Amino acid sequence: MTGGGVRIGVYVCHCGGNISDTVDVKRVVEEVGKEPGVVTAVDFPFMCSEAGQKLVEDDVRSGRVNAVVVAACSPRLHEATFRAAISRAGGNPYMYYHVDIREECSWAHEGDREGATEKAIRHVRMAVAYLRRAEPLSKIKAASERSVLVIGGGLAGLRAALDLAEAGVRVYLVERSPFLGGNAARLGALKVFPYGRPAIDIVRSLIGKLVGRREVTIFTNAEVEAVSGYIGNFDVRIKVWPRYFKGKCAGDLARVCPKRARDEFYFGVAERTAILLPPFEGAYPDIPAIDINLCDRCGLCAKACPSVDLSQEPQTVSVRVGAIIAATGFRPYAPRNGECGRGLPGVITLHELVGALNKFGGIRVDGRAPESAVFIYCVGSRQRRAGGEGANEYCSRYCCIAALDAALHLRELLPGVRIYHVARDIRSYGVNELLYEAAGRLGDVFVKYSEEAPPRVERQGDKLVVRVRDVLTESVELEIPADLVVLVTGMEPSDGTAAIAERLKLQRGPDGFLQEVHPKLKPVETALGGIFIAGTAQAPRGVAETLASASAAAARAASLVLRGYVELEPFVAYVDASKCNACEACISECPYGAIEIVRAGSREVASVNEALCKGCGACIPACPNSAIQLRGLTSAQIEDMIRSALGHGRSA
Amino acid sequence: MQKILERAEAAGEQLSYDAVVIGGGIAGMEASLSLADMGYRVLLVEREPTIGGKMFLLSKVFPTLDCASCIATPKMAAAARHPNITLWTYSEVRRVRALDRGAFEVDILRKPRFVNESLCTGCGLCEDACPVVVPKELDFGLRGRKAVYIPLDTAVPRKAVVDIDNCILCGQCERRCPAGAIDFTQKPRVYRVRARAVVIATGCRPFPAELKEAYGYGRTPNVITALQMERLLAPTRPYNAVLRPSDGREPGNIGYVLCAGSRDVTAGNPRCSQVCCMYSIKQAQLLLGALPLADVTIYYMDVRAYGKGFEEFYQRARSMGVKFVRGRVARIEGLPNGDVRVMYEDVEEGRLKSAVHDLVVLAVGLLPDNEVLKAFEGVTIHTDELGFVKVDPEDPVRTNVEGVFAAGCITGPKDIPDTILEAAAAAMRCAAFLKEVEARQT
Amino acid sequence: MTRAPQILVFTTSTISDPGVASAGLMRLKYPPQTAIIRVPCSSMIRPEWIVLAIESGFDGVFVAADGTDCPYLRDCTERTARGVEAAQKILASRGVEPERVRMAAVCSVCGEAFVRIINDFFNALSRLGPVRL
Amino acid sequence: MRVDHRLADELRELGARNISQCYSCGVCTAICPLSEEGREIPRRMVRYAVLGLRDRLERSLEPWLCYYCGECTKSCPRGADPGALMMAVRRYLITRYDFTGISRVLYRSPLAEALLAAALFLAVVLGVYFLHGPVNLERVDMESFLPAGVVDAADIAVAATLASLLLANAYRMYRLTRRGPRLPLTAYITELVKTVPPHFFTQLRMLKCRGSVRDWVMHALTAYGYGIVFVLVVLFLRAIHAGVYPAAHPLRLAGYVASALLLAGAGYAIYGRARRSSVARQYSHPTDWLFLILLLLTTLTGVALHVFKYLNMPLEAYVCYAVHLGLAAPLLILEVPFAKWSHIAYRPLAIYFARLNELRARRLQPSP
Repeated sequence: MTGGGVRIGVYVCHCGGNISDTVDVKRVVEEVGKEPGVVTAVDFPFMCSEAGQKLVEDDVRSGRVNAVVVAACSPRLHEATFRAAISRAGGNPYMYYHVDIREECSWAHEGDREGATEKAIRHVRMAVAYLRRAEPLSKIKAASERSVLVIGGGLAGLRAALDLAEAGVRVYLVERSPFLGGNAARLGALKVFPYGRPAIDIVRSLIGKLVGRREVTIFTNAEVEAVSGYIGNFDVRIKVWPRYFKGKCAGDLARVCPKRARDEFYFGVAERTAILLPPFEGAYPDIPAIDINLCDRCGLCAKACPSVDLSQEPQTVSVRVGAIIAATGFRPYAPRNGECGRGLPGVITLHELVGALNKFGGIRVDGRAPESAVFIYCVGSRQRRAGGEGANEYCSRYCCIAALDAALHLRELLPGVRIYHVARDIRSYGVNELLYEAAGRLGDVFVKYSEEAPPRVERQGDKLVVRVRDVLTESVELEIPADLVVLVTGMEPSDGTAAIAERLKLQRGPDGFLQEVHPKLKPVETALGGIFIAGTAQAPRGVAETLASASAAAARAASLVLRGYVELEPFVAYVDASKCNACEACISECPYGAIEIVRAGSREVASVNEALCKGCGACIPACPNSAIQLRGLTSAQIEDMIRSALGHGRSA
Repeated sequence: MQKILERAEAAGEQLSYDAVVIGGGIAGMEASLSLADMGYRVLLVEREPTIGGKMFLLSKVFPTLDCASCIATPKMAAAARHPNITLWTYSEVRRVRALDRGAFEVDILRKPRFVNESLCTGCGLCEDACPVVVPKELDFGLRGRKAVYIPLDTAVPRKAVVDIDNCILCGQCERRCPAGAIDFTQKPRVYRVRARAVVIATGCRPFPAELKEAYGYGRTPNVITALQMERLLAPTRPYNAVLRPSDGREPGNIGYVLCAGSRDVTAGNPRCSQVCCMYSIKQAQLLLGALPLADVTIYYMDVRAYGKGFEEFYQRARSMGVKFVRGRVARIEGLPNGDVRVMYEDVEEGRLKSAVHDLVVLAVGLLPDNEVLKAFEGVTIHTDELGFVKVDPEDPVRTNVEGVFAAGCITGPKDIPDTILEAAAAAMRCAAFLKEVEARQT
Repeated sequence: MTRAPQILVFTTSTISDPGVASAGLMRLKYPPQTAIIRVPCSSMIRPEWIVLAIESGFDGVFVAADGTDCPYLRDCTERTARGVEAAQKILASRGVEPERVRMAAVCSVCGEAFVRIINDFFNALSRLGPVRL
Repeated sequence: MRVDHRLADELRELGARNISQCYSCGVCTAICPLSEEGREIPRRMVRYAVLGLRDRLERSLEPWLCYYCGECTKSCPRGADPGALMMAVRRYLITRYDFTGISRVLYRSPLAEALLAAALFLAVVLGVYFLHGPVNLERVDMESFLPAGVVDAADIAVAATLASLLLANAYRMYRLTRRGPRLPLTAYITELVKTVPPHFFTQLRMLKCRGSVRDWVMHALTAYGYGIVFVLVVLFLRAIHAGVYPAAHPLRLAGYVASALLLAGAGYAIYGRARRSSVARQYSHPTDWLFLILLLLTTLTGVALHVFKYLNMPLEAYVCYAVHLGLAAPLLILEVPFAKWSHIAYRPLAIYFARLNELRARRLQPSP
C-alpha cells in the first residue's frame, strides 16, 4: 500500500433511485470495500442531503477516514459540495475524488444492471487508486479586483451595471454600437410586462440612473478585444472606435449627409444617413457618431458642424476586472426569402412591425393603412431541423407574447383593423394570458396550424392571402385575405454573443445561446470561473426575465468581487526540480507564459508561476523526464488509475 | 396550538439583521444565500418545521430531470450552515412595521417544537414510540405520520417536532428519546427584530382542486392532484411505487387534465399558472419510466413549453409515446370500479369523446401564499386581483414599499429556474438598497 | 464466448466530460465496458498512458478531445493529435493495431456524437479481437 | 374557404356578444347535454361564426338542436357565452331562410320592428274602426259589430299567407341544408311522419337539458294554451260570439284553461327575463321582448273582452276586441314566419332534415 496512512471512505449514492434502480449499489459497496486503503464503504439514498454530507463529515472528523470517494451524480453538480463537507470536518478537501455513476453510468446503461454495476465498481476502484497517491493540497489565494466588466449595453447589461454600481462595485460597461439601449430600446412604445410601462421608458430610466455614477465607466462604439487572466484578475483590452464627433451639433445633420442605409434602430424599416444621431430622447451618449463604413469622407458634415472630427483614431483601453458579465443579447431571426411569403410586399417581420409603429406611429402598406393583418407564429422556431436550413428547434419564449402585445398596440393605432393570429400553441404563460384574453375580447381571431401543414402566403392581385389548415375547425383550409402579414420571428444569439463566446471561450448550447453550468444550481455561471451570463445571450426571454437574470448575474459577480480576494483551485503545474534539466521544452508549450527558468541553488530549473498557470497540463507530455506534473493529477495517479481499472492494479 | 400561541411571551433580546427573508422555499433560500454571500446578515424565517418549501417535495425537475432533492437539499444545507444566515424554522412573522427608510421592526413568533433542537439528533426513535397516527401534510395525506415526527429524511433541520394538537401527552416519546430532547415545557416566544430590508418569498399554494366541482376532486378517489403525483414519484415517496388511491393498484392508463384552476374564469383565475404544462410533461416521462407499460394522455389547450430546453423536452415526451390530446376536459366522473371517465371534445377532430383512465391527475394551478402581507402595518404591499405581489416593470423584484422586495412565486407563478434567478435578483436589489441606506447613514 | 472489448476514455473536465454526461442525460445507450478518466485538457495526455492502458488490458483507448471549444488552447486538437500519433507509433512498433487508439472532439452537449463514435469504436474493436502483445 | 369577418359582426348584432373570447377549449361541446358524436355543438358553430364560414353555418342544422339550457355558458372558462352564440345563429338562420328579408329587418332594427308592429296594430284597429258593423250598445253583440265571417276570412287570409311564407322558408331551409343525393319519395314521407309531428307536439329533446323540466313544462303549456285558443278561435268563433255555450261547457272550460296557461307561460317567461334568472335569460333580444309582450297583451285583452262580454259592457268590449285583434295581428304576422315563433316550425323540421341527410349519407357509403 502506498501513500502512507491514506484511509479511504467510499460513499455510494442512490440518488433516490436514479442510480440504484440500475446500479446494484450494495454490490458496489461490497466490492470496493475489499480494495486496499478503503476503511469504510457505505451506500445512502441522498449523499448530497444534509444527512448524507454528515456521514462524510462524521467519518472525517473522527479521523477514521482522511480521503473520500463519493460516487453519485456529475462532479459538476456536487464535487464542490463534498469538498466543502470535508473541509468543515477538518479534512483536506483535495483528498477527494468524485465518481459520476449517474450521467455516465446508470442513465447511460439503463436496463443493463450487470454492465452498469461493473462500470460503477471499475470507476470507484480507479478513484480509490487515485486517492492512494493523493496528497493534501490547499487553495491558491489571490487578491481580486473590486470591479466588473459588463459586456453589452442592452437591457441586461444596463440592469447588471446599475446593480453593481449601486452595490459599490466599479463597473466598465462596453457596448458595441454607438448608443446604449440594445434591442429593448427599439421596442419603443410597446408596453412590457406587467404592461404598466413602455419598454423605452425602462431603458431611459436605467440609463438615467447609470450615467454619471462615479463607479461607472461606459464605452460605446467599443469592443472587447482580448481577455486574459483568471477569476478575480482579468486583464481586458477594449477597442474604442472613434465617433468622429467631439460634441453635439446644432442643425439638421441628417439633411447634410448624402449617404443612405437602413436604420437598424427601427429594424430596417426606415432610412438613416452615415451620421448616427441619438436614436431616442435620453439616449446615451447624446452626441452623434459617424458610421465610417458607410461614410465616404465627403466632408459635408464637417462643414456643417464644427464638432465633426474625421481625424479621430481608434483607441485601446486596458482595464483590470475581477469578474465579467456577458450580456450580449439576441438578434431577431431573419426568415429566408420565400419562407412564409418573405419577400412579398406587405410581408414583414414582427420586429419590422415594431420598428414601423415606433417610427411612423402606424403602418402603411402601399400607402394605405391595412384593414387586415395576419400574424404567423413560430416562423423559424419550433421546427424540426431535418433538412431545413436556418430554422431553430427551440421555442423563443417571448414571441407569442410580443406578437399579442404588438397586435394590441396595432389595434390601438388602427381601431378598425381585423387581426388574425395563425399560431401553433399560444404560449402566453402566466399573467401574459391576460394579453391573449384582451386580444380575443377585442375581436382578434385565432387560428391554429400543425407543424406538418405550415401556412402559405401568396399574392392574389393586390392582396395577400394566407392559406392555412385550421386544426380548430376540422382542419378546413382557410383563405385569409390580408393587407399585412406579420411573421412572428424568434430570437437567435446576436453576432456579439457569437463573437464573445469565441473570444472568451464560453460554451454554447445546442441552440447556440451561451450555456450556463446548470439551470438551477449555477444559472448564471459559465464553466469559466468569474465569467457570468445574463439576458437574452443565455436564452430567449422577455423583459422581466431578462432584468431578473441580469440582477442575478450581478449578485454573483458582486459576491465574488466584494470579498476582495479569490481562492483558486490548486490544480496547477509544478516542477520536480530534482528531475528537471532545464531543457525548456515545457516553456514553449505553455500558452500562458507561466513557466520560466529560475536559478535554484547551483543550477537552472523550470518553475511555474501559479497565478498564471491555468492547469491545462499542456506542458506535461513535453517533459522528457516527467519532471513537470499537475498538482492533484500526477502521472503516477493516472497510471495507477489505468492499472486498477480492470483489476490488474491491485498487485502493483 | 392556537391557545398555546396566544400565551406567547415577548422575548427580551433585541436582535438586528440586515435583512429578514420571509419564506424558506427555494426562493427564500436562494435570496438568503445570495445576500449572505455578499456579506449581509440575514434572518431566514420559515413557517414550517423544515425549510425547502415545495421544491424538496418534488420528484425530478424539468427540463434536466435532476432529482429535485439533489438541487434543493444542498441549498438547504448551505442555508442552514452559512455563517451570515440565521435560520428560524417553525416561526411566523406576526407584524412588520416600517419605522423609517431602511428600518423595519419585525415581530416573529417562534412556535415551540417541544423538542430541544440542540439535543435532538434526528434519530427518529420518538417517531417509532408515538402511538398517534395522523395524515401527513407533506404527502398530501397519502400516508400517515406520528404526532411527533421528522418531516422528511431530507428535512433541514433534521429535528423532530411535536404536533401538539394531535399529541395525547402519553409521554412515550419522552421516555424513548436517548438524547432527552423532548421538552413539553417549551413556550412560544415573540421576538422583536430590527431589519433594514425585508424580502418576501412565501411562494405559492396549489389551487384547491375541490373548487372545480366538475372534476370531482375529493369525491372521486382516483382523481388526484399533480402534487400528490409528485409525492408518488419522489424518491422520498410514501409507497415506493405509483399506486392509485382507491385500491392500491398500479395504474396502467393515466390521464392528465391541464389547466385545472387556471385559464378559467369559472374558477376565478383567468391567468395561466405557467408551470403546469411542463410539470405534467415531466411527470408523464417519469411515469413512462416507472410504469413501462402505462399509457399517459395529456389533455391540453396550448402546450406552454417556453423556457430554455422546454420545447425539446416536450418533443421528447411526444417521441416517448406520451399522447397529447387538444381539448380541455369538461367533466370527470368516477366509475363503480374505481376507474375515472373524462369527457372532452377532441378539438383537432372536432369530435365529442370520453375516455376511461385508471387514474386522473389534475394539473392544478398556483395561487399566492400571501398570508404574511396582512402582517404589514402602516404600509400596504400592493397585490393584483389574485393576490400576487405587484412589482415594478423596471425592477421585477421591487414592491411598492421601499426596502421590501419579493421573489419567486409570490410575484406570480413560475418555474424553478426563473424562481432562482428572481431570488438572486431580489438579493442583488436588496444589497443595492442596503448599500444606499448605509451610505446615507454615514 | 469472447470478452467484450474494454475501452479507456479520456475526457476533459469542462468540455468532453459534460458531453459524455449529456449522453446519459438523454438516456442514449453505449456499451458499459468503458472506463473514464477526466483530465483538464486532452493535450495533457502522455502517449505512455495510452500504451499503459493497452498493456493493462484495455482493448482500445478513446480520447474525447476538446476540439475548438478548448478553454485553454487554440491548438488543442493538434497537440492532442500529436500525443495520439506518438502512442499509435509505439503500439505499432509492438505489433498492436494503431486503430485501437482513436480521438475525436466531443463538445459539451455532443452526447449523440459521442455515442455514435463509441459504438462504432466498440464494433471496430470487436472485429479486431483481443490485443496480441 | 375564405374567411369573412362580417359574419361575426352580424352575429354580434344578433346577440353573440362575447364570441371572439372563445379559445376553442371544447368544454362547451363536452358539457352540452344535446351535443352528440357527429353533431357537436356549440364550439363548431362558434368556429364557423368567428371565421365567417357562412356556407358551413347555413348548411348546419345543429343550431336547432340547442334549447339554450345555458350549461355551456356557465361552464365556459373564458366567458365567451356560447349559448348566446347559438341563439344568435338561430336568429341568423331565420333571416337566411326568410326570402322576404323581413326577419333581417326585425332582428337588426328594434325600431323597425316596433314600427312594423305598431303599423299592423294600427291598421287592424283602424280597419275595425272603419269597417265595423252596427254598434249595439244595449248588449254585447259581437256578431253584428264584427261578423265572425269577416274575422274568419281575415283569419284564413292571414293563415294562408303565413303558411305559404313558412312553407317557402322551410323549403329554403331544406335547400340550404340538403347534403347528398335524392331519396325515394317514401323515405321523405315516412321520415316526415316519424319526426315532425312528435317533435312538433312535444319538443321532447328539450328535456335532455339538465334541470330543464320546469322550463319544458312552461314552454309546453304555453304552446298548448296557444294551440287550444287558436283552434277555438278558428273553428268556433261564431258560436263564441253568440255566447251559446254554458259556463261548464267543455269548450268554454278549454278556453279558460288555455287562457290561464298562456298567461302563466308568458308571465313566467317575462318574469324570468326581467330577473335574468338563468343564463338563457341573461340577455334578451328586442324581438324576444316584443314577442312576449304581444303574447301577454293579446291574452290579457282576450280575457278582458270575455269579462266585458259577461259584464255586459258593450263599448268596452268592442274597443277591447279591436285592440285584441290589433295585437294578435303583429303577433301572428311578424313572429310566426319571421321571428321567435318560427322556432316551432324549424326545430322539428331540422330534425327531419337531419334525418334525411343521415339517410343520404348512408346511401353514399358503400354497404359493407
